[in-house]
Amino acid sequence: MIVGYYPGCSLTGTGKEYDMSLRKVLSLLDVQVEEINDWCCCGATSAHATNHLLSVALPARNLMLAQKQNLNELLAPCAACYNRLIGSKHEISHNADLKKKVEFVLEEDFNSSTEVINIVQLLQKVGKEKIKSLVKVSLKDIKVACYYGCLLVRPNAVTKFDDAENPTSMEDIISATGALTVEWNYKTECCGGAHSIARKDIVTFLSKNILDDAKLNGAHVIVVACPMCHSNLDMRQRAIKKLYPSHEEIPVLYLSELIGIALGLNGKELGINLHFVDAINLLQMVKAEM
Amino acid sequence: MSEEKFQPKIVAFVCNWCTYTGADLAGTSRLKYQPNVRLIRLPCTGRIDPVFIIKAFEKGADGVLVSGCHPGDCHYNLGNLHARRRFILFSELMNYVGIDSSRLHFSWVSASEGKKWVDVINEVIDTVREVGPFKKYQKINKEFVLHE
Amino acid sequence: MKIGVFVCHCGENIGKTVDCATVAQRAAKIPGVAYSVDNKYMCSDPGQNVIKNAIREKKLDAVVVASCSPHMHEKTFRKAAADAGINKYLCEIANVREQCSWVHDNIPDATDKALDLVRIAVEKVKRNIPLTAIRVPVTKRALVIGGGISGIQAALDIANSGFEVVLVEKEPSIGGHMSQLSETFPTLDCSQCILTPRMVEVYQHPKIKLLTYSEVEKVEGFIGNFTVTIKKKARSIDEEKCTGCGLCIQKCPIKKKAFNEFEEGLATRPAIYVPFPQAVPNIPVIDRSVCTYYQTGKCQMCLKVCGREAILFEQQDTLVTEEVGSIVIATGYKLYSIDKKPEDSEIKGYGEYGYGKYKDVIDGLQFERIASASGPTNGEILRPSDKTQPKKIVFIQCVGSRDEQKGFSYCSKICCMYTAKHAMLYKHKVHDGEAYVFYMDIRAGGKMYEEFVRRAIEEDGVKYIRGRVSKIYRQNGKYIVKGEDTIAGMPVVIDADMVVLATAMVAQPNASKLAQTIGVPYDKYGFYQEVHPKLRPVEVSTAGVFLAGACQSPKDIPESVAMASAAAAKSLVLFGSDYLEREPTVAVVNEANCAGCFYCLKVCPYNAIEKKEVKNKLGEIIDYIAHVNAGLCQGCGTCNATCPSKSIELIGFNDEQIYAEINAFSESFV
Amino acid sequence: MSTHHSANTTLSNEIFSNTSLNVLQCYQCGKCSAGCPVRNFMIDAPNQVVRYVQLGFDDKALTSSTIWICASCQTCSTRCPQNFDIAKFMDAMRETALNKGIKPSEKDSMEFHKAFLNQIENHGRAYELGLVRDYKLKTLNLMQDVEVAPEMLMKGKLNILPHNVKDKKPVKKIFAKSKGGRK
Amino acid sequence: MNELREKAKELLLNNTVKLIIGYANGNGHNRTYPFIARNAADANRLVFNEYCVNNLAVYLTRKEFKGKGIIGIVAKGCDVKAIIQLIQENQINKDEVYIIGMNCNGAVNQLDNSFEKTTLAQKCINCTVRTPALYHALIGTTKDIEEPADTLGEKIKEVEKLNADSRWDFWEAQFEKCIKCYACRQVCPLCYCEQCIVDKTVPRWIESSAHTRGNFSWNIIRAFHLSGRCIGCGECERVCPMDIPLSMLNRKMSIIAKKEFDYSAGVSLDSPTLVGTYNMKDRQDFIK
Repeated sequence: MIVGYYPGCSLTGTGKEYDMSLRKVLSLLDVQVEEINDWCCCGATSAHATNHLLSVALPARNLMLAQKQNLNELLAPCAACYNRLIGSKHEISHNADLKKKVEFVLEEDFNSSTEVINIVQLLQKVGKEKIKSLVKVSLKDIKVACYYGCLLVRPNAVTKFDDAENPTSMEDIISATGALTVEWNYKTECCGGAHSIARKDIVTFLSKNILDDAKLNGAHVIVVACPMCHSNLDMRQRAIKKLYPSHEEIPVLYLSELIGIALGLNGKELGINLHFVDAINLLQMVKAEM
Repeated sequence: MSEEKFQPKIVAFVCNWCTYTGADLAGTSRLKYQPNVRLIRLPCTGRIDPVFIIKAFEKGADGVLVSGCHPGDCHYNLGNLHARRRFILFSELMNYVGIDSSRLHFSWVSASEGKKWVDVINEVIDTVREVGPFKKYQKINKEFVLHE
Repeated sequence: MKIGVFVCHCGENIGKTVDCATVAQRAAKIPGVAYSVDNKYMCSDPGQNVIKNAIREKKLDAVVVASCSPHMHEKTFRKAAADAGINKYLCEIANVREQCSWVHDNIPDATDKALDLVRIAVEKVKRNIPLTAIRVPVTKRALVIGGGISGIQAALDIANSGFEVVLVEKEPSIGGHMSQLSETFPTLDCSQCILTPRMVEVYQHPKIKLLTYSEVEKVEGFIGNFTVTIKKKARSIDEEKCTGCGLCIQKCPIKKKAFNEFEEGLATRPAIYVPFPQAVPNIPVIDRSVCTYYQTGKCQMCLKVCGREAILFEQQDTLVTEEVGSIVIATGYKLYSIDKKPEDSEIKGYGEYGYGKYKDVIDGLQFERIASASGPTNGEILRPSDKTQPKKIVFIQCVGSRDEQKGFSYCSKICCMYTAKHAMLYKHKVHDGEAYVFYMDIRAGGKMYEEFVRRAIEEDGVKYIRGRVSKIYRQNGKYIVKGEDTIAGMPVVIDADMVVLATAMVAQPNASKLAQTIGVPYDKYGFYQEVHPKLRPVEVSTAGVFLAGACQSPKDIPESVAMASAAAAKSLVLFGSDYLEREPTVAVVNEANCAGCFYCLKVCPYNAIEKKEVKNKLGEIIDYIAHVNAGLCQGCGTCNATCPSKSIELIGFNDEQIYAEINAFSESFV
Repeated sequence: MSTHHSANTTLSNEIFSNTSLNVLQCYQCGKCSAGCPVRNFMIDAPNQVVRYVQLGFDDKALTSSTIWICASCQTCSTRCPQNFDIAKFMDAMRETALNKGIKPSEKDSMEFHKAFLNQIENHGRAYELGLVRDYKLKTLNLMQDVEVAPEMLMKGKLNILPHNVKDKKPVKKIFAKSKGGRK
Repeated sequence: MNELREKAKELLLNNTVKLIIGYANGNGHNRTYPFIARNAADANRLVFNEYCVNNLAVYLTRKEFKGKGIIGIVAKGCDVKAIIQLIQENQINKDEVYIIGMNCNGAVNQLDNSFEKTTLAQKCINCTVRTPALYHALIGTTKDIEEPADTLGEKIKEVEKLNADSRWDFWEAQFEKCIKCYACRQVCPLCYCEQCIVDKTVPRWIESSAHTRGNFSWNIIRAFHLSGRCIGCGECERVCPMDIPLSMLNRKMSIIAKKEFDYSAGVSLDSPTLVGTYNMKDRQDFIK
């Protein structure tokens, strides 16, 4: 299987372990990724919070690049990028006026038929059975809280991905590794991604609620599919600990990292050593190497 | 606006039970639509003969709308289903001889769809306005009058 | 032919946008129009007298009234015309209100259109011929579909007037949702106590034929003369032999397996069961989907204990036909079920409330069962998950109602009242408990209704919070309810023990199927459509069919009962005469031209076309041509449109009339 | 979706013509506010901001900090019973406020967005260190994130040099033309 | 030839049939004409060859034959399709017709005045009924024949490719030619109405004078009335003195019937007629 790849800015910086682990895992799963040549930033929240046209035009440019590379499917591992790409495509196709404006900005006709998919959708296409057949390390002793955040499932009319209130597709994929998943309440609650830098207080508060609920429901680890969620949930645990000294840390892994462990990759290969919250204990639980 | 907008002439053949009642409901609800349409009330879409449509064009219509009950809702149970089959054949034939879906329209509007009636009729009027007066038919009409 | 045109102003309704005087003046110039006049209110007595006098004085042959929709006043004006001595079918209506003045703003445009509509009607009426209504006999017998409180009331009213009633109920017992309720607002009297005597009365009534566990399969015919096919589902019981002793139920080994519909899943029942102790008839039914015998071929315990050998494992569904003159539809409602999103439905469900996931998040009918003295907890308020008494309970209104995104945009009308009742019952039973109600508006229009809600708030201390709840989740054994008090402008979080959702009343899932069987229009929600929202609220466009209760829209018990009596009264009006007059708009064959291809026969929905023999002088059959049975013809005209040579025509809407209407159109735009 | 709109106040008209959002669709049930994850950081609840626009208190709405505290998580839109897209409404409010030159009460958020877009305009991709530098200079939040920044650098998570797209022109052009198109 | 004559003689002599509608040779030219054989002598004049292009089924609905006992008919596969359609439409009783089915190797169009120059008739291209689908006796054998390309299908596709205005212009130019001689109707086995709609005067739906407007409605309505019924014998086009490509209309309607309803006229006695039946799943994407 060949799939287009739009890493987005985060995967080249704060989320580089996501990129590392994803490329390794996908190659084990016989998925070839073809990166879009000279892609640019999708504009993220900053664009769509302040300039609507810009927020549609930037993703549109990337979609056109993908189209020119004849990519049928485009993987956007970052949930924020995924949301911007698929959202822009939806808006353009449902609003002729906007389409004209975007074409004016891009100076070309917008005719991209490339389908944007997220990492969970890609793994669904690979198939649970395939993952299961390649598992080298059973994760049966760990309990996972799957965190979807806002941008994978919302707005549901656009992403058409899973149930907006109680998504279960990530749990389904993870079951292939033998790991148990927990029922919890904050699967789709926002971590405050957009405020990551400007309003640390908000992010700290939201992240703490998410972390606490996962622990309360018995999770050993939180699994995410978004570098923004990851940096909030992983990095912010220090700040949380400062405010609430009793806070006990819980490791936060990318979905690709968790699957990577199951497929026998070690912690370093997956970039788990780059996290702020130590995942050594977790790796020991399944007798995996750091 | 300086130039006069073209006011198309639309004839609508509608069934008494669904579309006519739906159009009544649009009135009862005080919804507004463009006045370019004249309704001819028939008991059922099953009563609508393609010759009506041709005659309407002959008499100067720029567009024709045929509207009745949704399948399953027919007051006479099956009238609209027989009509639907007839309309498939006739609309294809008309399209083939050059009267396409911009002039010949079909819709299902139920008795409770006053809003839909308004949307449909406005859409029909706008579409016909866009393609302009039916000059081609008017030409053979005119020649006919001279001929007589 | 001398035609009179009468243009109605309908007060301001037409006159505001249509220049009626101009229309009348210009109509006078239409060839054939001998008299033309406008009037403030044509339908009023003085207005009708204008028509009658003109007919007499000007010796008019036909009239056109430009007024409201023919569906409103065609009858009125036809009668006025007939009173003045012309055939009533020589009166046509130009609909210049619903389809002109009310939908257009521009006076010149509306006036032009009104004149066109008059011209079209004039051209038609010129070609109308005097007709005589067709008389058909009336079968003085009614079918009532649905045995809830509405169906019961309608059946009793008709039967007590001396006419036979066939009452069809799809469940094993009559009683409907009312039999599930605990107490009823605003009087708090026990639902079962007031309902059961009515149920028994139905059962014992000599004029009522009760068919439970049965469904209507097919309806043929027309007003006064319906033939109804009813499927009696196999109960697996010989109804004649069964005494209702209940021994079989006690001995059934499937004690606690089957989903108990009556208890809304809060309890279980055996495979052979009666839905509830007061069931009418008190005859059990075997649920074949769970019965051991049907699943494995073994057991037959019920048969062994039955002293009367009333168990019939081999019983089959049977079809019975009934001849009736009127049909009352009283099929009621269902509650919006939100645990699982139905396939092929646009309902999204409320994942954020966790209904179906959390046992203690329940709907209104489940709370009724919990509060009911005969319910699974014997009336004690206990939460389903662990049978403990909830100390903090949250009620949420408008779940599925007034919600375009996840439910329906309409208001379910009764939830404000039953929620107040629920909260009140809770407070009466759990004195130290706290009850919260999240509401958007309190709609308590009804006798003693507002007073009832105020009592809940002021005397029983139920805390009303204005705002919708966004999310419910479980944490530390509590249900965290996140809401917003929009009056205070403050978020509200309540750690409740139990949550009751006032879910929407929705149409029965198969409502549209029954509608299509009978030929009843329904709205986009599946509720049956009345002919006129104000003046003909229990009639539907199919004559002889009437509506009662919540199948038409959400309504409470008193409204349902009132509507049922109204539907019964409508049936009785029908039964008041031996014959019915039917519109004479039927098809006739031009026998000289008919080539006998019988495409008309193929398309006729009523099998009204017969093959008529053509004989030569020797009496030998030489050909067949089409013939219309006027008793069966309903006047759809499909035959007319199908006939290639137009040798069959629909009286009242014949080719000549329609041609004239199209022709009038062309003149109008010249 | 309703196409009819008659709130007839300046801002509601502007929002309707730019986004086809009809603020009159909101019937003030408060479900948006009830589910908003950042409700506790707001003075005005989201439904109240909509209410201000419904009533024509445009300034009160545009100067409310709520529009900047909104995290764009779309929980509100997902659950709104009236299908009113509140998240989109908040986007429109922010864009309108900026266009009208109203100083955001949440200055820091604005500065972050500016710094972020600046990075993309100049480099085509986000470049965190530059972003953080620009942002801190603007906001003088110099000590923020001191506990993680050095380690991020060490872990290679903050790039010292900006990532550049090879061809910067197209992206610059998109910025230039989008700004033009906004007016 | 002898086989046909022998069979005809046998049928007439043992009174199986009252008469036989067939073909006989014309005067000296390569031409046949319809011929009624009433006795053994007549039977000897019957012929069947590639010049037997006429569809004789049109005679079956004639008043003088109808109800007068069993009529024999010499019929090609395509003619039998018309007979099947007529039986389905109650125009002939299937027990009152005796079909002498002819295995057919194609008929020819006679093109010039001397009737010498010939090509295979359009209706014979891609023929699927060279052996009739229904017969009481079957005569002759089929052999491989050379078929030219289906130019009719191509012509239809070309018109379909035009825009609506150009399609209109094409047909306007065709219908303009019509002189309302009604030869098309006369020769059509399925135009059996007692009174054709064009002859109806109250109301006059179709103007009968030969003018484009009336011609337009006449030809359209005729094509519509034949949709799902026309079996494609092409007789109307053959006899049209003004060379209006009527087959382009009728074939188009057959293509639609096939595409929309998987229906072909005159194929079997058991299949329901196209008009007169419905399916809940009939297409309605063109209905708003």
